[in-house]
Amino acid sequence: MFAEILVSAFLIIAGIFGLVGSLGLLKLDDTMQRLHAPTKATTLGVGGVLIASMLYFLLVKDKLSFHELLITLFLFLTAPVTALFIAQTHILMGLRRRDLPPTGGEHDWSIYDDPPEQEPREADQT
Amino acid sequence: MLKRIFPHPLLSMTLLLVWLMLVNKVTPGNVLLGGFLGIVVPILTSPYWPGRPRLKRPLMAVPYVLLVIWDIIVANIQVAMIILFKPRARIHSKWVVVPLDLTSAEAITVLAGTITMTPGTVSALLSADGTSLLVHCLHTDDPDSVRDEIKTRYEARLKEIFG
Amino acid sequence: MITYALYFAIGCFGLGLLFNLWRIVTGPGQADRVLALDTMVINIIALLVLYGILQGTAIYFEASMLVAMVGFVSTVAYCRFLLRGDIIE
Amino acid sequence: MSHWIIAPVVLPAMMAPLIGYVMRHDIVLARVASAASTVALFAIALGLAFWAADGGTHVYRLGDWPAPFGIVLVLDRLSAMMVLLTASLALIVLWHAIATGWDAKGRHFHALYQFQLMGICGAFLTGDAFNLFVFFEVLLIASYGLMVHSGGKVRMQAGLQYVVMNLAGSTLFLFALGTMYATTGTLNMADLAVKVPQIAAEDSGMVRVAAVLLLIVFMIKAALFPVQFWLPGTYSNAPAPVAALFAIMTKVGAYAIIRLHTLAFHPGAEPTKDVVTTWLFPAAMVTLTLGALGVLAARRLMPLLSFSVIGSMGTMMLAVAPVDAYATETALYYLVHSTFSAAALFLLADLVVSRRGSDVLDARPPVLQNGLFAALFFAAAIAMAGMPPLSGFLGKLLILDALRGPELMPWAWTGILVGSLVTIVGFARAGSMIFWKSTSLKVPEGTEAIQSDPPPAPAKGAEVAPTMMLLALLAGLAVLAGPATGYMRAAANQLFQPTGYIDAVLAPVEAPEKAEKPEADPEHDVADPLAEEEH
Amino acid sequence: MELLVASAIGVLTAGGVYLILRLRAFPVILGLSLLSYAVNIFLVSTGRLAINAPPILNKYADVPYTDPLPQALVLTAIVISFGMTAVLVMFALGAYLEAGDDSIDMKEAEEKDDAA
Amino acid sequence: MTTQSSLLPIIALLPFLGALVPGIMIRAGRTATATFTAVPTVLALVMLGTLAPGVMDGTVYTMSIPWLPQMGLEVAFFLDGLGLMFACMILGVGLLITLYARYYLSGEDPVGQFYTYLLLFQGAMLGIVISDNILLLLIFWELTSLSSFLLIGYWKHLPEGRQGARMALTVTGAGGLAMIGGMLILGNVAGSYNLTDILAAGDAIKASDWYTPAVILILLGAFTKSAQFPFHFWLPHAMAAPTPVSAYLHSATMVKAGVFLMARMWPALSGTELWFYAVATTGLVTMVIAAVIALFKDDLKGLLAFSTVSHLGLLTMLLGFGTEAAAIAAVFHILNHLTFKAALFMTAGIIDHEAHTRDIKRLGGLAKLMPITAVIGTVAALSMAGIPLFNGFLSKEMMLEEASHTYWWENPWIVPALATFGALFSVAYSLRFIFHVFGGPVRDDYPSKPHDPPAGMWLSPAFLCIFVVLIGVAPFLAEDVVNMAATAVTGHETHAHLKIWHGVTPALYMSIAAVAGGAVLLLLHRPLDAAWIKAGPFYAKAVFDAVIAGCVRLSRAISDTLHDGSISRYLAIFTAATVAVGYVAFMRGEIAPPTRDLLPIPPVVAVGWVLLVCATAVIVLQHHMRYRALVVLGVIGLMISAGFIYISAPDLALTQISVETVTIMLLLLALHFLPKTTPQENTAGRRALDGVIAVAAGVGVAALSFAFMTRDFSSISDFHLANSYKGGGGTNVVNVILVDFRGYDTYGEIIVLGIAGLVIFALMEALLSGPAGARLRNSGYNFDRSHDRHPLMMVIATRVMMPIALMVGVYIFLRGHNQPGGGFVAGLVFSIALLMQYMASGFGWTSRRQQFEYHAMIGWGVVIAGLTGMGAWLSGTPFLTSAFGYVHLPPIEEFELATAALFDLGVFLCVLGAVMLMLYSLSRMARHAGETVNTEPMDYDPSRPRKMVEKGKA
Ligand code: NA
Ligand code: NA
Repeated sequence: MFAEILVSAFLIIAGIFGLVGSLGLLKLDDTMQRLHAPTKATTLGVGGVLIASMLYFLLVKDKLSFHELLITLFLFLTAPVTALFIAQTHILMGLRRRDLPPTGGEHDWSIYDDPPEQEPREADQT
Repeated sequence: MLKRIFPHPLLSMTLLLVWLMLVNKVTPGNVLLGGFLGIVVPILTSPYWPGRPRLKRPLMAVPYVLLVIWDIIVANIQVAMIILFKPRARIHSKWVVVPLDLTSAEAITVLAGTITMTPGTVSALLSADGTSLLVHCLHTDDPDSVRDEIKTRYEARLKEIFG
Repeated sequence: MITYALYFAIGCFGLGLLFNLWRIVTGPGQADRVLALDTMVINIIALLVLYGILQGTAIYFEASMLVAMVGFVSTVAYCRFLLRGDIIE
Repeated sequence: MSHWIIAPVVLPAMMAPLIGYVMRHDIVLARVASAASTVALFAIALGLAFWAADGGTHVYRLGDWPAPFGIVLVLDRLSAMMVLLTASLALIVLWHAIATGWDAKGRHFHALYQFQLMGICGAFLTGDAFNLFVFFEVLLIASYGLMVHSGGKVRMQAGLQYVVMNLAGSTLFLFALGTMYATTGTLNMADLAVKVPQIAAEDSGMVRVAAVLLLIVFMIKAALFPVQFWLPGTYSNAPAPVAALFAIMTKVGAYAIIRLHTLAFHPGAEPTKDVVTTWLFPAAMVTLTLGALGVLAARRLMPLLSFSVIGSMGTMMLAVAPVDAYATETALYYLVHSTFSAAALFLLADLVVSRRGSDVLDARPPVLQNGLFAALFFAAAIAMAGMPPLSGFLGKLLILDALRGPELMPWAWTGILVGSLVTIVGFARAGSMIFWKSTSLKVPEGTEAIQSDPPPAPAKGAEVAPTMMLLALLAGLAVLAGPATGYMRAAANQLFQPTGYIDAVLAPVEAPEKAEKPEADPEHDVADPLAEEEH
Repeated sequence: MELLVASAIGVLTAGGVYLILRLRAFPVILGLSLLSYAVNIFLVSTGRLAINAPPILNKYADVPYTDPLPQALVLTAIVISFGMTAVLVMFALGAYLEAGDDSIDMKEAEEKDDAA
Repeated sequence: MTTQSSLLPIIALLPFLGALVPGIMIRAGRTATATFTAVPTVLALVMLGTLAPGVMDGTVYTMSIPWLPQMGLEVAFFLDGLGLMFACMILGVGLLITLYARYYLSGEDPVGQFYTYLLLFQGAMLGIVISDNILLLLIFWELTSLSSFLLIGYWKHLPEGRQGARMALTVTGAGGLAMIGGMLILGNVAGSYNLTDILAAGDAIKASDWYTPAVILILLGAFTKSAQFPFHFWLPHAMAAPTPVSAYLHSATMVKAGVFLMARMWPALSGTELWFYAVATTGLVTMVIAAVIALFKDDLKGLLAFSTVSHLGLLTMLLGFGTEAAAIAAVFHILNHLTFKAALFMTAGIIDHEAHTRDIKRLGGLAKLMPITAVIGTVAALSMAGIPLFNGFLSKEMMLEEASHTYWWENPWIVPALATFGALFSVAYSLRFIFHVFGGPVRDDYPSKPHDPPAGMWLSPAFLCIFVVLIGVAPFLAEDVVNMAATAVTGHETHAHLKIWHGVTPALYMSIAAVAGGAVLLLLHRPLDAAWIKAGPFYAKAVFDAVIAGCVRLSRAISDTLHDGSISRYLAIFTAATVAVGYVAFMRGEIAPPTRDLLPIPPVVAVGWVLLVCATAVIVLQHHMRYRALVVLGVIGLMISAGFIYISAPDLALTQISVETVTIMLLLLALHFLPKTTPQENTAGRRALDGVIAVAAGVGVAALSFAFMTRDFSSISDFHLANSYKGGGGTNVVNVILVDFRGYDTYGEIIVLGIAGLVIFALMEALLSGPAGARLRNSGYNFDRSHDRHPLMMVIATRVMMPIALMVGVYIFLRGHNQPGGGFVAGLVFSIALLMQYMASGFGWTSRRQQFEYHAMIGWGVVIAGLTGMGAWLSGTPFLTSAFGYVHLPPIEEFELATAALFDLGVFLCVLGAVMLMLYSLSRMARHAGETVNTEPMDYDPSRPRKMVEKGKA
């Protein structure tokens, strides 16, 4: 019973956060704002589902499953990169340079400026 | 020599772990196979990963991860509230420039990832020379405090871990 | 009880898919479309896992795993195309 | 069960990667290997043809699984003949490609060539409908590569169209196979032959759709109206040796129609009895007409030849349409003839066009060896147009003879005879323009260097030999028409007594020697460290 | 459920057909992709629909299995159509680079009559 | 078959064998070539000579060799009187022509070719007259058309020659084709294609329903060959041939083939009303019209050509009468016409050769300049005119005699009157030939001053003239030959008595009228000629050319419209036809009521359906935005994969999603070079039509699939489910089917992939080395791009993720046999993992660190799969027979080793290699377009020192 309640709770929380993530995507005005939404779905939404799944198999089916952890690991590794790329894309295509604050350093943001040259590293090349 | 066999020992460990998670069963055969793959795969991919990242205090990563998880939960709720109940006009999004003290590429990556994963902030751009990070904040009235929080709460700890 | 919770969660993520669809169709920016697709991928992963729980089987796990992987790769590719033109430059 | 049956597939399939990967930087080595492989293929095909001549249906059960559950290869007279035809054509065309240096004008010619042979042989040998699809794809994708070998603007565009058309065709093929499986529950051709007639008349709708969709798929390959449109662009823009090799590709479609529509969807099978007879004949008639018109209309030599191929397909399929043993026999004779004559024309056109600089039918200064080329063209053209003494005339006579039935005769005879005439006129116009009118143009001194620089070399014996060999084969086919049609009659009879085929394929085999496999049953506690899933 | 699957096949087919009838290579590629989706679902559905009955043998329970054969066929078809699509894409690219536009039709405007 | 009979095939073959010789000795000179040409002819004549006595005695030599027994085609020859007469004519005249041509042709002409063609023709002609099988006869018949085509077009630089040759081929070819039909019918009715049988079955043939079509078709062949009205027009144009050809083909032999055929078929076909009205009428009309035209021809050869047409008409008419006497007359006239007409042609050739013109109006007075020629020409022309004491007179009398009592449609006057009228013109043009060419004063404006040619040239016509006179004076000399041939024609023995004086018969009056009228006509020639020219005679060539041009235009209109290079229309036709044909096929069958209950529709599945349909709609409606369409395509792929999971196809889901991803990568890579939008080019009408076709196809496919999904069936896959574990060693039945039950499919499938890789690579190389490469270099694919080429975060994330992804790949590979997965998906997962790396650090950078060659990977994949398959041969089992076993190695638990896994490894390698080779090819193109390869994995590594020089850069 406890297991069922636990699993159900995670499921419901996950569902809510997942829905909120997509809702944010729908509701929010600006692309940068909308970009925040999937992180919800990813973290607590899918995370909740995965935890529920682990708990379900562990508690109800008596079987320890690590697969869900693996998916979580994957999502946590990839989601920031995805977000970064989408943000870059949006900034490059949808914003002007002056919409962004200055970097405060001698080089501009990466999409507008070439990186400084570095000493070549020969030794490491195979 | 050892560096050739174990170009990235931590990666090897991770891969063994991943293997066991994949097969979902810890048996001698699986450990052997996983260990084997954990050695072979890094060797095969080592040309793409020149150099070895330095980790000064790897154990500090554990509290860091726990902290981030907690932050994710808390911030998730906050953002959900914003999405659900805040009228669109009253959402004050801001750009925040975070000057970086970190110099390790790995550390910067983890920091940027942390920022993105914790709801409410998304790392959007790095400066071309990697000295500052542009963060988009979903709703804040005080961008400076956001920046300071990032620097103290996350960057400082990462500095400890990566050195 | 779990079943009802499952149906609730499935409903939430399903509804989420529809919201994503709206974004994909209306945009307005290309970044919005990519974002919506990426979100869709995440919703699908959730749905697959939920379906696995519903059927009590772990047989669909690889699928969700793979969806996560290719979702990432394709999102990056879609963005890189807009950013650099050649995605494997 | 002899493993030789699968040799025509496995041999090129093993040679192609070796050529494509090991020898890819050494054209000489690749040539030697490719030629050796093709010679071996020819020898094997010859052996198989002799073997099949015993009248048996030789079944090769891949993976040792009984039909219809596994895939089988079936060697009977027809498939052996087709493989032999392929091998002989391939050998000659390969010679031409090497002698003229076509193979060195782009990458991977020989690897693709061998793959192409593998696909064609596989398609002829298989006894499984879905496997037929797979080998269609093998031969198609290799043909895509060969088609645009050495590149060029128009060739690329034509190649693109060719690919698009065939992809659409492949999609239809899958729809057809799906429908067939959905109605009969099987993929094996012999099994289809058993199951299709068993379908109740009250439930024949879907299987009829399957049959007719398959027919259209094969009609695409065979370039029959209304799906013949792809051929002129493809053949006239493909490298000439490739176009010559493609002469066998249209026959793959024809073969498939002959095979499946005599075996499974024949008029004796109640549910699908009228599928072929309704559609094939009119389609062939229109095809024949369009081919002839195209020959007359052509402004360039290569399209002219392409349309003559279309016309010959129309002629041939007229004889397939009645689904009758004698007519099929004549169709088979014509099939062999039209393959060689089309190839001869394309090879010859290559020799001429490459020296002339263009295949446009206009007056240009004569090329070196004009007389030789004119003679060869004359011979190849009369073969294609169905004039004696080469095999075209006999082929035409045979088909006319076979189509005496009062319903078909007025149409078929008019079509074939008038089509022949128009083709003759078209060829005569073209030949007279290229080889005769050219002689009236004497190039003013000093302009020759501008015409082509450097001036094309005279064709060496080795370059002309393949064309001559094809013509010799046509002559041989005419002279030995008796024995040849004897074999074809036997092949046709074998086709029209399908019980032999069906029984051989579906014969219950003694429990396959899987003895060495442990009797592992679901109770046996596994073994596999990975599969520990519980439901 | 069958209605959904059938109509999905129909919609994909219709979309695919419409696109392959366009005049540029790119929509044609899209159309062929849609058609290949359609035919793949079509093929799977020839084994009839079954829910939660994957053809993975279960040694612990006597459960129903869906027809595995169409699935194997579809796998083959997917792989083949992938290879084909890749080649098609390359051909389209090649034709575009050679010709300067990606029109898929060839207009041979060679109106030269002979008077032999 | 007697020994003598066996000479027949040798006789038939001799000219063909002989034809090889002159062809080989092209440079041997005219005399040598002519000599070698004469050898087979002489040999054949000698052989015929040995047979002649027997034939004269009534023996019919026959022999046959089977050739195409299936349809009754035999190499069957027979020699009877008619055949012998014609064979002797063909060979004899052939010999004379060989001699004549030696002198006629110039040293610049390719003489070897000429003699080759001549012998080919001779062989074909000989074949016609001694064939005993009508199919064989058809072959020779068509060969005469072909060889005459070559001979007429011999002077290929002359447009008249080329056009004349084509015209002759077209007309006689058409007739020949018609005759094929007729002969086949005849053979069917008679039950045999052997002439002897057919001739014996005459009554059955005439009684058959097929008699009329057979006669019409055969006559079409005969009439075209023998230049009967209205097919006569090709013959004058064939005069562009060298005169020896005209003399041989167009007077003596080929044109007689039609007449020969009518004579040959006479017993089987003649004697009916159809025969009479068709043949006699055509002959009569031809005779008259051609004779009239001949009078107004100024070209010597033109005159002779029309005269020939006229005489052929005469012969045709005689054969049409269907009486024995007429047949005898015909046979006799064949012989006579041969002698005088060949002589006349050769005379004309001599004149042309010497005077360099054949225009009668520019000639005259040649009698004084070239007396020998004049004598020959006069003798022959008088014979042609039908003047007594020359052989032409005799047969013309016989003709007039027959005509005089022939009723046409109950009318006794028409035939005799017209025959006389024709004869009158015949006299006129013959006299014109004599008087306008040889008579009159010597002129001083010949293009070349003529004189008698060397003896070699006039010997041949002179020789013929001997016969003209000899038979004319002593007709009984020809009696045996005529009887011999006439017997063969009529089928029973004839006893003709040839004599000069028949008493006062109607024919005599008619003859006198003709000669007198002819002389008057010639006197009136000048005004008549002016009137003729003023009337603007009708030129058949113009009509023929217009017809051919019209046909070409029509065929171009049809062919160009249909095959206009518009693949979109081809596909529209294809789709519409498929839908229509499928619909008809379905409607002609029936369908049983559904037997399966519908499965319920869960809401979330409905949502998926909505997404799928909407995404499809977006792609269709907005396909102009190419990138957008690609993004939306991703939705469809995702939905389908999820759908596959739902309908119990996890393997498919895995494959679909990974293939989908790689496909989209490829499309994105290609789109980089392609235009980013599609212009709207179709009209609204076209779009609507396409829409209708598309919807029809969609509805059709949906209905079909719904139909079978709602009906039960039984399938062979029960076997696979039952034997997958037991016999295939795997619990994932789909995988076992792929690598075992239907491993051969998979073998083909990976080869497809491997070839795809190769093709793409080869194409890329071809493109880059051609103009496309240059265009690519100059294109500058630089739109406003991000300066962030290889973002640091991506690089770092990839370093961890790629190895993990590879682990997933290995996992999926290893478990595929028992759980969803397998070599193919694993290969794709590996590809995707590598793709991650490529996207992070660039293809150039990554592949330089690549340890494996993609080509080799494909090669190894195919080879391993093949070798695994062949491994089964070692145990005597067929290709791809799998073996598996369970191995226990402490401390590892028992595990399975299966050859199927090895096969799957081949699949894996092939997939990986192919995908990588594709990416490599596209990346090469990008680098060709100016992309540079980075030296570092990421743009900027903040942990490493900057280059000092660069410091302070703005
Ligand atoms: Na965040
Ligand atoms: Na699998």
